[in-house]
Amino acid sequence: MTEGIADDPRLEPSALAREARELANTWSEPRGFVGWFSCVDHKTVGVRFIVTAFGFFILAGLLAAAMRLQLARPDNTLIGPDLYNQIFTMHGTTMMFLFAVPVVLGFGIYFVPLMIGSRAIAFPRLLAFAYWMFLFSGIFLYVMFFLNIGPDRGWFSYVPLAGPEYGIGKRADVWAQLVSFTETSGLAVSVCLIVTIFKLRAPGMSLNRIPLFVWAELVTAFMVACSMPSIMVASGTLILDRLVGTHFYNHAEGGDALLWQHLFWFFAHPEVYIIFLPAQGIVSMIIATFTGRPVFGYIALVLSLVATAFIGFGVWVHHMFTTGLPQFGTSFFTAASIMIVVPSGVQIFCWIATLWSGRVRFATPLLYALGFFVVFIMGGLTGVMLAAVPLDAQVHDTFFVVAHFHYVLIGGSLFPLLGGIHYWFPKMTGRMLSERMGKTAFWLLLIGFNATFFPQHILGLMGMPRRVYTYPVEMQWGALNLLSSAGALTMFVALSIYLANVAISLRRGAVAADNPWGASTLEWATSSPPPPYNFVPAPTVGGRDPLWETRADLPVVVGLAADTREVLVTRLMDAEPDHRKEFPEPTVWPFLTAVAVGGLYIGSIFTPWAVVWGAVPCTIALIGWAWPRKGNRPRSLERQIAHRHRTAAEHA
Amino acid sequence: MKPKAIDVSQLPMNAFGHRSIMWWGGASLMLMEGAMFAMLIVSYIYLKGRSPEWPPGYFAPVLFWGTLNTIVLAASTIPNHFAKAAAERLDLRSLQMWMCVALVFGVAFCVIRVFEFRSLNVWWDSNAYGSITWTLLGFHTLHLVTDVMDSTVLTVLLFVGPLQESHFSDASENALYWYFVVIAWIPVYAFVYLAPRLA
Amino acid sequence: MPAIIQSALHPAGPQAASISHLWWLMFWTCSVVYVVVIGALLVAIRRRRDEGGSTDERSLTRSVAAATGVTVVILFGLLFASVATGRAVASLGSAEGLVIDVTGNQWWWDVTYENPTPSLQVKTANELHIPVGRQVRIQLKSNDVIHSFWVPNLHGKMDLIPGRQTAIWLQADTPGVYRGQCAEYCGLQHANMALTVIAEASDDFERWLVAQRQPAPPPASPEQQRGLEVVERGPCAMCHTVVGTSAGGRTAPDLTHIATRSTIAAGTAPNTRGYLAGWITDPQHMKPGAKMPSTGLSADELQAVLAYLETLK
Amino acid sequence: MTRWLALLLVAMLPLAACERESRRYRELPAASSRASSTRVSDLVPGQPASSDLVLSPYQENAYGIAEGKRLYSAFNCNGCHAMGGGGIGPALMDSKWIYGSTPDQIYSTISQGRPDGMPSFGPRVPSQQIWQLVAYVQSLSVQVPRDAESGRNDDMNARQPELRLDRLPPRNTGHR
Repeated sequence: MTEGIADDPRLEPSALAREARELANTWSEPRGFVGWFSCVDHKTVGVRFIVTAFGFFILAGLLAAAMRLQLARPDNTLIGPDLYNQIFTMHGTTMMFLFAVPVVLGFGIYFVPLMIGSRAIAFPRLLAFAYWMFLFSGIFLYVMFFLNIGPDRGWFSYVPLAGPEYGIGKRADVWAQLVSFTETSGLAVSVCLIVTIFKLRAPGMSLNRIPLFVWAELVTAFMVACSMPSIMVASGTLILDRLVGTHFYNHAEGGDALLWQHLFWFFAHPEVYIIFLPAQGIVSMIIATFTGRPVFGYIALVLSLVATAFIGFGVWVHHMFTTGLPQFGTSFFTAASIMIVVPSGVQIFCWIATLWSGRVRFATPLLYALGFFVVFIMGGLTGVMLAAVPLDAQVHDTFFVVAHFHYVLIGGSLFPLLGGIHYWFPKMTGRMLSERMGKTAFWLLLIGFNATFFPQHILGLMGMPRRVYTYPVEMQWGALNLLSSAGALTMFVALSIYLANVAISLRRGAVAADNPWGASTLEWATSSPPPPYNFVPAPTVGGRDPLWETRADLPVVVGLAADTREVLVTRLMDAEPDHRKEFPEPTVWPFLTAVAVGGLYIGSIFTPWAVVWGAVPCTIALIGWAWPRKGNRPRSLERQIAHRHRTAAEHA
Repeated sequence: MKPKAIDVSQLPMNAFGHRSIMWWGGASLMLMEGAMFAMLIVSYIYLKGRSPEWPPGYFAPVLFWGTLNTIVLAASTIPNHFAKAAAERLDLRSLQMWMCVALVFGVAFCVIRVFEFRSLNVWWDSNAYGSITWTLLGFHTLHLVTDVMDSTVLTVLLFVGPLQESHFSDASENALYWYFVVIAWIPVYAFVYLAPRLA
Repeated sequence: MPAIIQSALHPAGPQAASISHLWWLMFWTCSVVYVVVIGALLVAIRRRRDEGGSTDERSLTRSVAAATGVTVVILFGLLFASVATGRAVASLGSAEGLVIDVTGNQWWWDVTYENPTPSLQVKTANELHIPVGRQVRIQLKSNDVIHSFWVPNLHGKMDLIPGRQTAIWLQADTPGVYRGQCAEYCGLQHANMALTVIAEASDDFERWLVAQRQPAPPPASPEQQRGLEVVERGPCAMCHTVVGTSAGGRTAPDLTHIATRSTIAAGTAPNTRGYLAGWITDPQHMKPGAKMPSTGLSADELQAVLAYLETLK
Repeated sequence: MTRWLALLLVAMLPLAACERESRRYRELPAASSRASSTRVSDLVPGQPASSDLVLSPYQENAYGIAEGKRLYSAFNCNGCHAMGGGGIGPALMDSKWIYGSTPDQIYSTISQGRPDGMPSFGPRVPSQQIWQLVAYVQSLSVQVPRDAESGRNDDMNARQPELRLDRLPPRNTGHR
């Protein structure tokens, strides 16, 4: 690390205070109506992502409640088949595309720059664009739903059921375009995260010192980048089949229905890991903080994250075991699907070791982490069962599978996320959540969850298939379904308490200190809530747990301009300071671009020409986006050129 | 004791290649686009495998226009190379010139592409072969058009716009992206024009 | 109705049996693993820290490595078990097995008992009769969307995919009635797309087969005669076939021997005169979205049709 | 004033959507009985049909049109009319209509039949299904909203796909 000069005058408290004031006014977001649409601060956008995603979580939860109501008793006629099909499709689509992915990315957007000690996230305007696309996608989907154009072909939209002949009306197109929306958003965010983690880390934070949560987000971003193109191709070809009569999925003209399943699951299985790797990162953070020791086996944990990501791309066929594929191929995918348990196992053992050797503090976030173990491990074990071809042939597409993936997703992702909110709420809002309400909600949720989903294992084995809007009384599935519905009610109550806790604490919660939990990562080094510029002076890092090490001898960064949005760019491996980059001002153009692109997407549901004339506003918006407000001082340009010549001369 | 300070005020305001965040942005973008091309090509191979004859019931596309385009594209890498070099020398004059030359090639390519579509001998809704062929070529065209537009805006900016030194790295990334479009064309050409002949 | 009608936990044939063995193996292994891991977790958080709580990292590393090793071993065991079961199940099936074609439609099962001589073929719907103790090859096709054939007491499921031909071998060892149901989401009435498998002694089966080969008996009473006329000239014949009459529609279940079946509308309701009357007058009430329209038969037309259908044994 | 009209239009869009997407399993009261009571349209050559008061219950309903399409092949209409392209019977995709192209005229053509070959389906096909067929036949000659039309079938596309045909709205002619 470049050696620092001691007692620099710029580190006098008065000087720092002055700098802070100047930074505050440089980095502050514009106010007012237009300002609201032009915000590019990663913290604001991150919060927007999280809040919006939870909004959709509530909607999808209500849909789930409706389904449990319909299935509570046999031969129920509360909800007809048409509406029921829309409801379970909306539930799945919302949870996967509008809640799970955006919310984990949202946490990354908010905390990654803070955890790596940066002033901002890379490409803030792209980030803003991503948010607007996400918001529009959700609004679009629910408006369509209320107009009775809600998708009704399942969140997997298998062809030919979703194809032009059997996918009647525009419902399947709505699904396909929703996917285009959210994937655009997801891909944009993953670019921001990858570049931020690679290039904007605080000096000294070499790759082997990155916090585990950041590692998880990095791996996730790469998984997004590699898996979502597959669903883009899938939904694109589906739209083409439906709109202009291509034959990708028409067996009579050389297409094939299984091509869809391959393309879809090549995305949709990694999707599961996209959803739950960041959650594992959160678990690592929480466990480290509440055992007061670094997580055991940092390297092992990072490697198992990466391993999970790699194997995650080799297991998609286990969703297609009943399509009559050749046996040899299937047993390969069985092996892969079973072996992916190993990295997850390693992580769980490392965490248990951490708890074993640390001093455990039972705060609500840790409870959620423990709940994660109790629930997720069971999901993982039923996953092993599903990987076995013969067993899968029995329970595939039954309620056993429903139970399995709710144990995996709610256990593996929702519990850590709720814990994460408890954990970071003080940092985000400056107030603590109530522990009492938090714990009540947790225990209710744990009980309600198991009451809801455990019986569904048995229902599946008793032969109850998924996606049925009713079942005859003589099947004897009534009692267990009733229990399941009662559990759903309990979950509803638990989540309401959680929500109330958030609402109340926002106003009346105890004021939070900078580092209320005594955690070790950089986001706790700044004030709660953090200022728009995140840090002054910008920190450097000497180890994996900066706040637990003696920071006195750690140098800090000075010399970043305070009058422009300058950010320090460092090198990929060792995070040595490399150059300064001036980041863009807030602007309304990303919003307008999102409007234009959204218009194009929605229009192309009805006519292919929308792509042509929809491109015009998109182009205009992008030009407006790219056009610089002001040329920055030619002086600096000359300085720059001179500098280059100087260095060239030195080399010669 | 007060912490020491690392002074970064002397560090440059701009960087090229893998040092700059623009480069990494471009790289991630190419990763995604590349994955999409890969997915389309995998679908092509899959559909080809499902069909007893290939191309099923139609003549293979006419080679002429596609090959001509390949040549134009290969040639376009020359001005592209000089533009990149000029950008990294921060040499505005020659950057402007080479950007214009490269643009001419890009536009020529788009024009020839129209004739390519007309010489495919199959419609997108004739059968699965036609669908995947049109989609593959169309997807590459999409990249082509967007990148040409992108370069146009940047060139205009270099002439009239308020100048920022970041424009130089933008120009260099733009050149890099053009290379991507060129390289992506090779497999697309192979599958659209050669695969129907090999089978 | 027997207590167990549709359950993977009560195998009635070799395929289902070996799968359920695998299930119980997996179940017990995973239960033990779960208990052990959660136990370790509880100890970890509950153990008293008065001995300083500073366990040395090396011992931790050793135990984590050991746990991982054990995991890998167990997983390999399960992998082996699963592949072995897969091969065992796939190896079942014999050359002289009975061949049945099952074609999926929205939302009913079209069943054909193959025979080289077309006149000896048997067509029925939503109900399979199979001889006990004999391997049966079910050949699966679909006319519209993807369905999945699933009779849990006999075997796992197999998809019916348009443009593809799949097959599955079944065998029932104990006579009985086993219910199955479509297991791939196939649209509005996915929930009411059931089928019944009746496993019976092979001479009973042969008797049934012979009976099914007969054309429909001629109407005995004038009312039945009237019913036949309505069936032939009225709406029924547009979609339904009654062999031996002029009714030759191909897009709906074959009615030649409907009176011998236990359910109507693909297991939606029992095959009684009352339900049948309700189904014919207002199918969309019983099975919303089904392809059968309200026929608008007058009351006496309906009675006549019912009278006739009851003779189709 | 125009603004109000625009608002009204915007307000109507959702309704259009609901109508397009609704799945109507049951028969409409308008089309309840099998024995049809629709009058036979007068067959004066060259003269446009006098009345089109009866409006086609499914012509804006995607589900009805799709059902009509299914029945069109299920009842083997292609046997004579091919995929709307004609053959033994007249084409339904072109712009020349002999017995009138208003919904009620199409209805009675199907239900009562016409001289030279078109059988009468009235006693055999419930009026709900006839109306669905009417809607599909209308869609063959672009008399239904584009976004309610059904897409290509999952089978061999016989000739130029429907989507790329420029179909003319029908006019009535008395002769072939």
